[in-house]
Amino acid sequence: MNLRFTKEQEQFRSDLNDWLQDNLVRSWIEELRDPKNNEKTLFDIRRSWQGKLYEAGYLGIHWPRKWGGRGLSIVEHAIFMADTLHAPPIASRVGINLLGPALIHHASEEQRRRFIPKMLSGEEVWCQGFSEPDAGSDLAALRTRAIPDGEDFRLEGQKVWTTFGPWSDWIFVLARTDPDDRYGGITFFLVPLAQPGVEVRPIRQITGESEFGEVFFSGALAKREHIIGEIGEGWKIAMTVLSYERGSMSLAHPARFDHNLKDLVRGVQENGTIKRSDVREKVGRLLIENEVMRANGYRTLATMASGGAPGPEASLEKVFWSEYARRLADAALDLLGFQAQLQVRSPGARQEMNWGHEALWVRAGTILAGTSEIQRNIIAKRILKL
Amino acid sequence: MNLRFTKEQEQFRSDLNDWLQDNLVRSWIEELRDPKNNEKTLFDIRRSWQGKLYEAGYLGIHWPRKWGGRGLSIVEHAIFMADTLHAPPIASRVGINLLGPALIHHASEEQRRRFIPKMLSGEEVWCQGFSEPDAGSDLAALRTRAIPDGEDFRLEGQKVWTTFGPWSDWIFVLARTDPDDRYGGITFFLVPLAQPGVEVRPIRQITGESEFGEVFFSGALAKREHIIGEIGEGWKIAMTVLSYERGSMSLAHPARFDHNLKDLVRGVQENGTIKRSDVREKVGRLLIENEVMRANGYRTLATMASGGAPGPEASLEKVFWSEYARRLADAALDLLGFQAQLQVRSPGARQEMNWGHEALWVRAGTILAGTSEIQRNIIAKRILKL
Amino acid sequence: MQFELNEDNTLLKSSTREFLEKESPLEKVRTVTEETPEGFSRELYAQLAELGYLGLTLPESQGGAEVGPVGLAAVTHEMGRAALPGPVLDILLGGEVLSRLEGDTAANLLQEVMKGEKMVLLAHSETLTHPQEAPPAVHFSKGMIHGTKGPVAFGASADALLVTTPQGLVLVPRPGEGWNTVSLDTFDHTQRFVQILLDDPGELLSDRPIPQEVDLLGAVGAAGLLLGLMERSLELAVDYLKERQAFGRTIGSFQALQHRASDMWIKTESSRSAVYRAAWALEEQLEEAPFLVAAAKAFTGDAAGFVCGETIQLFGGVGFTWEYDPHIYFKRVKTLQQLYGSTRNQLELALQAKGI
Amino acid sequence: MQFELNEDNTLLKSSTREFLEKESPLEKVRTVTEETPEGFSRELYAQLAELGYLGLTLPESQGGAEVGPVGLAAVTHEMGRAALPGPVLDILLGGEVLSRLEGDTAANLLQEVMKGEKMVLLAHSETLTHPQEAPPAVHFSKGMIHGTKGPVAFGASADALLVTTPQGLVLVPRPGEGWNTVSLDTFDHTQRFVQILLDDPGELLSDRPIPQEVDLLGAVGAAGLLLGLMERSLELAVDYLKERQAFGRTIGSFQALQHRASDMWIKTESSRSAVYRAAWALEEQLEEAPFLVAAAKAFTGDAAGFVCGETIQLFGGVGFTWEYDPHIYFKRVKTLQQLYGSTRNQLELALQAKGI
Repeated sequence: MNLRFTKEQEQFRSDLNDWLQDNLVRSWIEELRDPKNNEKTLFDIRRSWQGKLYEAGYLGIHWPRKWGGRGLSIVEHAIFMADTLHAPPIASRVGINLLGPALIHHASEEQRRRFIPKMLSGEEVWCQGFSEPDAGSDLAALRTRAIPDGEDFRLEGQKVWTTFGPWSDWIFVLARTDPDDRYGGITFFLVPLAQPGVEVRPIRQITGESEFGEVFFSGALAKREHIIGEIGEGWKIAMTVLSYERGSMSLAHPARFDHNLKDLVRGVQENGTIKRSDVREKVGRLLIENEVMRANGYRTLATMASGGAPGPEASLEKVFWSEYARRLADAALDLLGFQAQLQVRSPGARQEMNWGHEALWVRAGTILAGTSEIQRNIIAKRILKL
Repeated sequence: MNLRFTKEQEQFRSDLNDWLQDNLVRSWIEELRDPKNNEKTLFDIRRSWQGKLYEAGYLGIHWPRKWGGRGLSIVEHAIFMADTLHAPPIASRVGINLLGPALIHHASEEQRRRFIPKMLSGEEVWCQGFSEPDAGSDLAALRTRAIPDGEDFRLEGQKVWTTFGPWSDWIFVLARTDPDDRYGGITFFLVPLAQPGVEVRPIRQITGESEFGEVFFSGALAKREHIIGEIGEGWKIAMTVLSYERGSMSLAHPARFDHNLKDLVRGVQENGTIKRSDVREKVGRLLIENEVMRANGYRTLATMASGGAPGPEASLEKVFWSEYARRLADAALDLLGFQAQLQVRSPGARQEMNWGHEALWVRAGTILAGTSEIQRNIIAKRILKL
Repeated sequence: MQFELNEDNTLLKSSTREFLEKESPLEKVRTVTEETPEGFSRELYAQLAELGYLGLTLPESQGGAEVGPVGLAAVTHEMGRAALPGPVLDILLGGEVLSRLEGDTAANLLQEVMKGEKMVLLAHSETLTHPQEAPPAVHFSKGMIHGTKGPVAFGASADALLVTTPQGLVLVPRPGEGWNTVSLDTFDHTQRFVQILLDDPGELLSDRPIPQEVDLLGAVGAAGLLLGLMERSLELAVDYLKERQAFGRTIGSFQALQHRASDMWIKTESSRSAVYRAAWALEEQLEEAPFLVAAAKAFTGDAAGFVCGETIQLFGGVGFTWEYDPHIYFKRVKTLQQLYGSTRNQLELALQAKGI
Repeated sequence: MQFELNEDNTLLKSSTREFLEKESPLEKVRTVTEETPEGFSRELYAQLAELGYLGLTLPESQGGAEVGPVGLAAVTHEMGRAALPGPVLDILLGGEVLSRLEGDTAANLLQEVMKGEKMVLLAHSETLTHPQEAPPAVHFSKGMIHGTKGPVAFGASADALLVTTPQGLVLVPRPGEGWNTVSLDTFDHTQRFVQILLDDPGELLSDRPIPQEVDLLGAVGAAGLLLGLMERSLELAVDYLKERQAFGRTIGSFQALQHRASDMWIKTESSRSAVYRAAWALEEQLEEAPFLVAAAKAFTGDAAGFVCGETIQLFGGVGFTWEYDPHIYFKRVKTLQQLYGSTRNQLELALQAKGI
């Protein structure tokens, strides 16, 4: 057993943190607090931050060098995700996390050269086009159709939960090239948003923000040359790309909760209740649960580092962090009182933690990217063989 | 809204408690603590206590006078169950609770005259013969067969969870008169245990006691004259009798938990932790949950008293009390420390509460008489129509 | 024994529902909470006054409807179902305080409150962090009140405040230039919390603290709101389970979701039992009433949090959208858990009521 | 990074499993716990001594196997799976204390302990109720020890006790007439707890308290036991779900039970991560080790309680019978939650380790 990073990984980590010292001027929460910022300016901040990271070689850390990556392992990528928590999220996060692996493992040489560099640099921002109103947990029920039109295809249908696209340039889409073949009839297209037959609408979330959107296709052009893999391979590709990011958040989640816990502890110290044994028990449980989450994360990374591939075990981490996040936010509302309900820009709000947002945002964690129910189905069927 | 008992009901209650003053010499837990007692003597105590209750007219309180009952309502019966908590349980409890209603509502005049008085007096002790090893939650899967033999029938099969019968005289049995008709092929028999072809074996529970047993039938005689209702009506009768006792424990459960809570509170006062805010919060939650349980109980009784019949709502009370009992016992182990693990006869054990037994017994509550899972199915299907 | 409401309260409850369904459907609730600065409809509150809701529990001798705690619970139960925005319960409690005070000022003000001509709210809380021992933040001397109160729900809309001070209860009319407020923006967009910086003339109405009966009425009213919010949320969830399709079947046919819904129903029905029993005990002035009221508020707060949170979960992705309704009930519940005696405070009150 | 055990510990773990499956199958566990007064097998413990288990973690210089905390966790993990009865962990901890003491008495005794010739147990606890400030119940003066200790697990079987007193650690050999004990009968029939009334000659071995490393080893060992108990219990549950039929299908096909089993698996695997990470940190003497050990013991205690309790539930009626096995794991877990630092104590230790 050895849960230490290698010397090289430690070196990577300290280099990264030196670089952040010099380059990260304001933390993301500071940007959020700044009343001068709006959704547009915040997006520009994300985009330019992505550019900086790209130049410094911090994007595609675990991708092959020849495709613009750094050729390191998922461990370095996980370290990066954990240590850049307070930095702005990159603009093309979904593109890089989901499309990247698809391009690397399933695209043609030409497609890789065309799309990867601009995606990494942020010059082209990508959004995801998998889910549909009637195809959420049951993704294979998707109905968006790709109708042959000469060499190419025309898209008809609707996608939802696309990371909101007014500032996106491209979308990668799963669409039906065969309505009768549930899995084999799905194809993976790359489609530019700036064209007739594409309409993008924001979806307002219960937090009041609009990070997600809907995309409506009515005869939009999907070029054959922009199909990833073969026609009918879309489902296979989509399922595999979802697995390439395993472990990338294994350190970031507990690190994020460390930050939240630190603010919670400071809060109960400030309001003088830290000596109450009920407060101590609640905080104690939250502390150790996060530490267990970190242990699971180290284990995932260690397994991958020693060549193993975590399969459905990833469901464990998803259920654990998303349901923990709910317990933590609810505890903060209980222990910090009214203050914890305040939005980040409100007078009296805590400066380091956006609890008012967190209390609502955590409700998405158990739903998005496979609900807790779906995760438990996966564990029961694939691991316990029930 | 009015959750008060009537004057008559209050009178009944005070008469009952006066009577208990004069007639209940030792509480059941005192009997259990007494090392001179064993399973046999304890059973004799239950039997003679039942006799006393019978003479005083406290059995079949809510049954018609003409069948040896007292002709009062379920409310008086519920009051009786709550106020006699500390008395020995009667010997023929299952017989009176389950068979009684079957006799009253489905038996012939002659059968009633033959069986009811001796059942009430305790002269004949009854045990239940519904469940089978492969027919628990799925009761209709029962396979015990009643094979025609002239006028009568011969039983072949096995029953479990019969209230342990070395001291029982009769068993009421659901058996198949038609193997092919899942529901319509079940008939309700009354069978004497003291006959060839009947073997009774105790089932040892995780508590170490043996209140339950198994009964094996190999050619035992089941007389036609002892069939309740018609051949093939067994399932219908069994399902209805299960409903006649609704509400009878609606006050007894919270009263029982009052007693347990009182001991828990006394315990944390004695060990000096009652001032700890974590202890206060835990005890506070348990207190209010029991009070909500009582509110549900009053509501059930009020609904029945004003002519309504609680249907699947009974599942609510079953889930609530049985899962609450687990939380309470676990909390006692946590808050009272080692002392709570001690068996009632062990030195150092608490005198008024048998926590060592409770910590295990509560595990049966969520299983017997319809598991928590079955209860939730019933609520989802019959109430929410899912 | 009878659990059903008596005729009067049954009528009161059904007429309240009809009124709110007609005058304050959820679309209207969305409009006033999302698009108006005050966060509630003045017109609707004028109607509520006209119909006597703002004097619901006040003695007939003072012009009130003299409805008891059971009727109050029945009304707030409906207001919760409708997710009615605004300080209706706070107005009622302000009236309850005024009705217990000597003197013409209080008496005259009370009449204006019931008529809906003036909105008078209690300003009690003085901390944004967790309640703890702290020096009083407001003082009254020489006819002037100084200091900061808050959070006060919808305080900016008040025509006068009943401010608790170490010197007693002080009436502070809205200054000509309006209140000096700091608006506190919480995750619950249906609320309008403010801190109020007081440096104004006031009138000492009483040197006694707010009577316990008022707190008990507040807790019963809040428990009724919570019951209504979770009851309606559960209805939305069950309807959705029956209509939404996945994997070729309605999602309501999945046992895991059936059991979740069963738990939600168990908590909702248990809350119903607890709320009305507590209200009835208070109405009958039973000795155990304070304990039962604390139990009802604490239990319904937790129960409603579970029910309305799981409704979002059962809706899946759309449950996280502003467009669908579950978040409205969830936010209101999360806010109410902390008000009118937070769950944690009610637990302590329950223990003390039991002499523990 | 590597989570798998190294070769030595892998071998140690698998050989421990083979040995226990052969020498202490569950039928044997049942016989010794149900039918022998001591509640464990002297013969088996002699074998354990022979194989070096009673000196597992002790330095080679003292004749031990010098296995680190990770190896200890791997061994207790297997002992938990086997539900091995008796004070094996207590013997190990007694040895750990002896090995840290000066002088021949301790050194010689330690050799006898490792050889299995003498059973030396710690007698620390002095209260049956919840740990709290209380005057010490045992005193040592003029070579004599007076007072009452307990509960001591399997104390009646001890050849000598290491008794904590305000004066220091006192060695008390078993008196000729045997210990003066009161046996404490708990719901866990696999235990043999006693109170010991001391009025005997003893020898002061040290004036220092029991070193923290010993407590940490105890917590890691106990966490390993809990992990093994819940792991085996989960296996029983999953097998039963696959074989038991109801309503014409295996009950494992019901989604509600599938999700229950998933939760049990999540807690079991998370415990595995936590236990081995904590053991590794202790082995590497990382600064965070005390925190991680406290976290591991507290988490596995709760997790195992859930897993073993739900195993009974999933078995249904037969899960409540003595004949079926689930209760054996459940009882052991419920007992272990309170020992080697109860969940509540470990939570407090975790906070203190974090400086909170």
